[in-house]
Amino acid sequence: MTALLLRDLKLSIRAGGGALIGVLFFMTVVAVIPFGVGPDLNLLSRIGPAIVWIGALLAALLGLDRLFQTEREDGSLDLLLMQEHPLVLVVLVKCLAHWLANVLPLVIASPLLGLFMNMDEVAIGAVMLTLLVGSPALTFIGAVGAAVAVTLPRGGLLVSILVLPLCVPVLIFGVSASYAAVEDPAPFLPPFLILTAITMFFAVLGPVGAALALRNAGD
Amino acid sequence: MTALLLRDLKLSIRAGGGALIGVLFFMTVVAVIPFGVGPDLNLLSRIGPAIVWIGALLAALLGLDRLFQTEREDGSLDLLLMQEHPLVLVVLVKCLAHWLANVLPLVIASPLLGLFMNMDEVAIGAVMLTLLVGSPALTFIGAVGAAVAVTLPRGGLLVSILVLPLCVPVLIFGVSASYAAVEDPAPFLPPFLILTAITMFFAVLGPVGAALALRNAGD
Amino acid sequence: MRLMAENLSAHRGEDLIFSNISFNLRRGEALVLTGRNGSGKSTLLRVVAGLIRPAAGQVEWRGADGQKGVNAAEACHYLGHRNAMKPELTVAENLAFWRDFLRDMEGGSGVTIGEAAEMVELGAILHLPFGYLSAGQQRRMAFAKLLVAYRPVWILDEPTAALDTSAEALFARLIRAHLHAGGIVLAATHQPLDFVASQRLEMKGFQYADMEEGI
Amino acid sequence: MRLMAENLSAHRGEDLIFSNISFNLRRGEALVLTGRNGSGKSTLLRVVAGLIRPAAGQVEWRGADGQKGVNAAEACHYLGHRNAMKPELTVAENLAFWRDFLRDMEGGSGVTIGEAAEMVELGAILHLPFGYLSAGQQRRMAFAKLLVAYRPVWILDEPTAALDTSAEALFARLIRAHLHAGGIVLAATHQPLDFVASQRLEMKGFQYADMEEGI
Amino acid sequence: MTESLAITKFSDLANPTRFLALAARILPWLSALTTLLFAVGLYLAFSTEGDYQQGDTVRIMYVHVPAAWLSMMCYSVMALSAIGTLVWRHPLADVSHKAAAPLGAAFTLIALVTGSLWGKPMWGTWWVWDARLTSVFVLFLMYLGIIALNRAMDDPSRAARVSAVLILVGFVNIPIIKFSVDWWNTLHQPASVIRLGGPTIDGEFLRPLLVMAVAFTLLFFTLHIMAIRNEIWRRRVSTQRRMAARLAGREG
Amino acid sequence: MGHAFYVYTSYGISGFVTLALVLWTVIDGRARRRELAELEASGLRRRSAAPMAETPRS
Ligand code: HEM
Ligand SMILES: Nc1ncnc2c1ncn2[C@@H]1O[C@H](COP(=O)(O)OP(=O)(O)OP(=O)(O)O)[C@@H](O)[C@H]1O
Ligand SMILES: Nc1ncnc2c1ncn2[C@@H]1O[C@H](COP(=O)(O)OP(=O)(O)OP(=O)(O)O)[C@@H](O)[C@H]1O
Ligand SMILES: [Mg+2]
Ligand SMILES: [Mg+2]
Repeated sequence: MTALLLRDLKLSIRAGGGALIGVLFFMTVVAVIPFGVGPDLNLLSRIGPAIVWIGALLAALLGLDRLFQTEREDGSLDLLLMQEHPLVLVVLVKCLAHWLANVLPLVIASPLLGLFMNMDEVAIGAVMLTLLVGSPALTFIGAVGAAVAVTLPRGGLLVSILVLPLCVPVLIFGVSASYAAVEDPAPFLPPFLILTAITMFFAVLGPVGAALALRNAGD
Repeated sequence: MTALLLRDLKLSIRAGGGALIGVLFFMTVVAVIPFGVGPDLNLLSRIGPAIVWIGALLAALLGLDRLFQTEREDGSLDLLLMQEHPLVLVVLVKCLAHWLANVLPLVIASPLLGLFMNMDEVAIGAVMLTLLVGSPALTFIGAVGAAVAVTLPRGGLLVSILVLPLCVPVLIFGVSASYAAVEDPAPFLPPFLILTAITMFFAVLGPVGAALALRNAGD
Repeated sequence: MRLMAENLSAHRGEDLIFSNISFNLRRGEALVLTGRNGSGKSTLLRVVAGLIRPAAGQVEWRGADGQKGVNAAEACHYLGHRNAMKPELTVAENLAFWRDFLRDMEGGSGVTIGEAAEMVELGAILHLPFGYLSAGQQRRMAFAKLLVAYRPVWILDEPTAALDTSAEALFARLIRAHLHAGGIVLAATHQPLDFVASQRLEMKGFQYADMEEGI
Repeated sequence: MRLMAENLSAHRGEDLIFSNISFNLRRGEALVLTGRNGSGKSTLLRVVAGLIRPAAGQVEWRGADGQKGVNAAEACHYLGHRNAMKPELTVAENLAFWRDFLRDMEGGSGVTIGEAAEMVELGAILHLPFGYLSAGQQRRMAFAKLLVAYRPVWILDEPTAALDTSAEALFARLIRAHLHAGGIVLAATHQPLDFVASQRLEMKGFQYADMEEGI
Repeated sequence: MTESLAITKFSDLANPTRFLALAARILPWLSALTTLLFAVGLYLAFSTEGDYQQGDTVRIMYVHVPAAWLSMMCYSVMALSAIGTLVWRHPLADVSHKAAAPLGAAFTLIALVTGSLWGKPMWGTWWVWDARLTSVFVLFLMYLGIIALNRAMDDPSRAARVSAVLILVGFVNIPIIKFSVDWWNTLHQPASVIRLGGPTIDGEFLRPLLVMAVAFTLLFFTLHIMAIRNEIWRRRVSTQRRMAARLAGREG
Repeated sequence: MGHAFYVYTSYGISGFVTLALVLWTVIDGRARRRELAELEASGLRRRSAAPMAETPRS
């Protein structure tokens, strides 16, 4: 399993772009938003958390659709399927590798991005925390989509229709928890706990679903 | 050439996600932003153009990095390289197909998206126009990156560093032209013309650069 | 040690590809599949490897102790048409990954990466990215994968495609050694393989006589 | 019509793969390359096809009128290790694309898609997505690609890998027909191909004697 | 009524032929009852008084709420069938969730459209991105996705298994829809009928609402049984066609 | 109240969608039944014409 993790990390650094793409994409977004809202720092800080979260969604989705496709194309998927390691674990490890290589850098970079967006410390901390807790859910959901995409002879399109809707709740709770940390009346904990619950839930459901789909790919 | 265009369109509809991905993605983003910024319609309409443009950037990037990679993996690239058609033209056609399948739907959907974002008619028109004019540049820039990615056995990283910074000027001029159309003091034409110039510049430089890189892929 | 298949039949899409195939392989026995293109050899191998669910019948594996311990698929190495190696990683990295991931099954142990590469006569190019190798070299390295982790059963789908004659002889030698050590081999091939196959099966594709059963 | 190579040598990465290779092929002539795995057969074919720039020497093509009109690559069909077909598209769509994209060169004309599929004995499965075919069927369809658009020169890299014996005979027949019609064939192979090769070249990999020239 | 039907469907009717026979017996009664209930429901809907606050528009409720309920119930039925597919590998379960998807999409569409039409006079806008509306919209997209997925794959049993996975994963959306009004304070009405502590809605509105709800439910089951039957027939046709093609190929 | 428009439109659209659904289901069922009947007719003939397909089973 560690072997798989290491290999996937190596691959995503050598071939995919990985870490930098997310951060760079984010920088681009940050560079553009001020043109939209004008140099209104208050406003920037207000939409900051939402923007950071959307950036994370993007980063999580980039390349995720090919999580299993590449394995299938070169025949590795067959060997992964044949082993006694529970397939769920294999999926989990692959998700982890993807998250580490593609999403974690964004989480780490988020304070910097928060500064650009003129967010205050509490907001930055809250965004970072919610991202850390919530973004794995995006990867897990995406993994189900990627697994389904493998089974389809010609169906990338469908996958996005199926996956994106499921990401919406994660985003909603992530963003609302971040805001709750800043705005007084709303309590931070409830949405944050729900977010944690969602992530934990998908940490189970995602790999199980993906493993089921892969098992049934059968070809 | 028409054959290539048609094949690429078919492929992107069948396998890659294509049209719907951009639009759907956008819907999700739009669905989330109100949660972030609150149901403040004014604010929504103010950041609308920037959001639509960022969506277009994403749509342009989705799958673009694999524009030539898939061709190479199944050996088609060899045959494309061998023909007497000027390679520049082949690249141009492939860019066109990608733009048609991935970015154009977003341009077409942008009025709808504008409505969701509560933008007024002028702003919607301006965004659509700037997108139509500016987004091809994103595809062309991406094509160079994709071509470089093919030539480098392990160079995904480089590509992202190369492509995104080049996209920033396009984005900035596109967004500022859209805003100029709405806000009175700023004139619309200068940024719009610069945007046109950028697109025309990259329409030449992009395919030429990509073709050069592909020719020298040599393996 | 025994690998048994009973009355296997398999679908692809909606089409029945083959039906009623049975075999029974003991230690040191080899089964060679032959047959026309598209007759279902690869499909059968994939069914045995547990990659396609059979429409009927089952595959059974009994370990050295005669118990039905593990799943048949887990006792197998599968070398398909595709090599299951990443072109971006070096040969050594690829082999090391499969060694660590597959791990030895009890009852035997794999050789080191260097030795495996020597055994397929490519010890000198371990440091090259896999994508740089020639077609035959890639195939050899994919075969070396079978040597780094021990599995009693080898399932080989046209192992010698793209190989030169000396490499063919080499593969035959390695397969003989595996059989000799008590392994089991299942191979599909179009070229005569130079090892004593104790059993042969010619795939004929779908049998019209079986049609009623397929539905 | 003539395909000539003079003193070709080629690098891969930093390594010299072969050097000083020359040949001269006229209408109806075939050159068969043999040699060990990794000896540089595919590299030579890719050099001729213009896909790798030679380190020294050049490839020249003269059309029917004896003029050096077009680039050598443009007179060639290249069938490499990979099939250049999209698994998502049906066989018919794939063939139609290559027909329309490659177009006939002057001096001949390709057959229709249906005919080409019939010629490789797979007329019945034109509607299947290419990814569904068996390895041998994929190879045959990749060969059918050579038939839908006319090119005087065929460059074939192990065309018969994964083929059954009847298909091997079929390919040999098609190649003979092409030669008979005045075509030129350059093939690399490990298996004896059943057509009269007017020339043979055994690749030996890099020759130490040539080293001085390589540097 | 619905319970027992669901139970018979999953355990007793192991084989499709028995299902077809039973369907043929049940369907006439079921469709007659549905029509009757719709007649009664519609009569009640237009004969009761309007709300003092919402006026006539309260009548939209009699369509909107049952359709919204059904959109969720249909998904639950699909989820049950999906479990049947994955756990018991029952072919009838495959057919059942495939047949239900278009029905669910239709009911969701009705809920969305009537909701929008109600929203304009009540909230002053057709659409807001609030949690419930968004999640219902997401449900609609998921129905479409599942339908498309089923169509994209040419191996029906594989398609059934893969879409079953997706249905189960997508089931998370159902509680979100149901409880969204409690979790966020939104524009939308909180539950007033199906809630702990009994309904809080006035009996005046409750009666037509309940009749319409039962009518819609029966409609769903009638259509579902018919669609399952159609799907079984479709599969039989394609199996026989393939056999015929093979025989023809052999003769020729 | 002036809200009649919304009420009737929503009933109209709902009715339309429901009717379309019912009709589609019924028509689909009819078509399948017809196909089945056709196959039954020709299939029987085919089986009698090619009895060899039946023989191996017995
Ligand atoms: C497109 C917009 C709308 C959508 C998607 C929607 C969706 C739903 C859903 C899913 C339910 C079932 C909830 C449950 O069982 O707990 C529901 C119930 C209900 N909706 Fe809507 N709705 C929309 C607009 C409206 C509007 C504008 C009103 C009125 C102002 C409204 C009033 C109600 C009422 C009264 C219920 C019944 C709640 C109960 O008693 O449980 N809805 N709606
Ligand atoms: N970038 C590179 N750096 C170093 N060596 C390379 C590189 N790319 C390829 N090679 C080597 O070039 C040699 C020639 O490969 P080629 O594919 O031409 O062989 P081949 O004769 O076709 O073999 P086969 O019969 O296996 O197909 C191989 O030994 C390969 O390892
Ligand atoms: N989804 C599908 N629908 C219909 N037919 C399919 C599908 N997938 C594969 N097939 C068919 O299944 C048959 C069996 O293929 P298989 O790969 O097992 O053949 P094979 O004996 O290995 O042939 P080869 O010698 O060419 O490798 C082929 O005729 C192929 O066209
Ligand atoms: Mg095969
Ligand atoms: Mg070669």
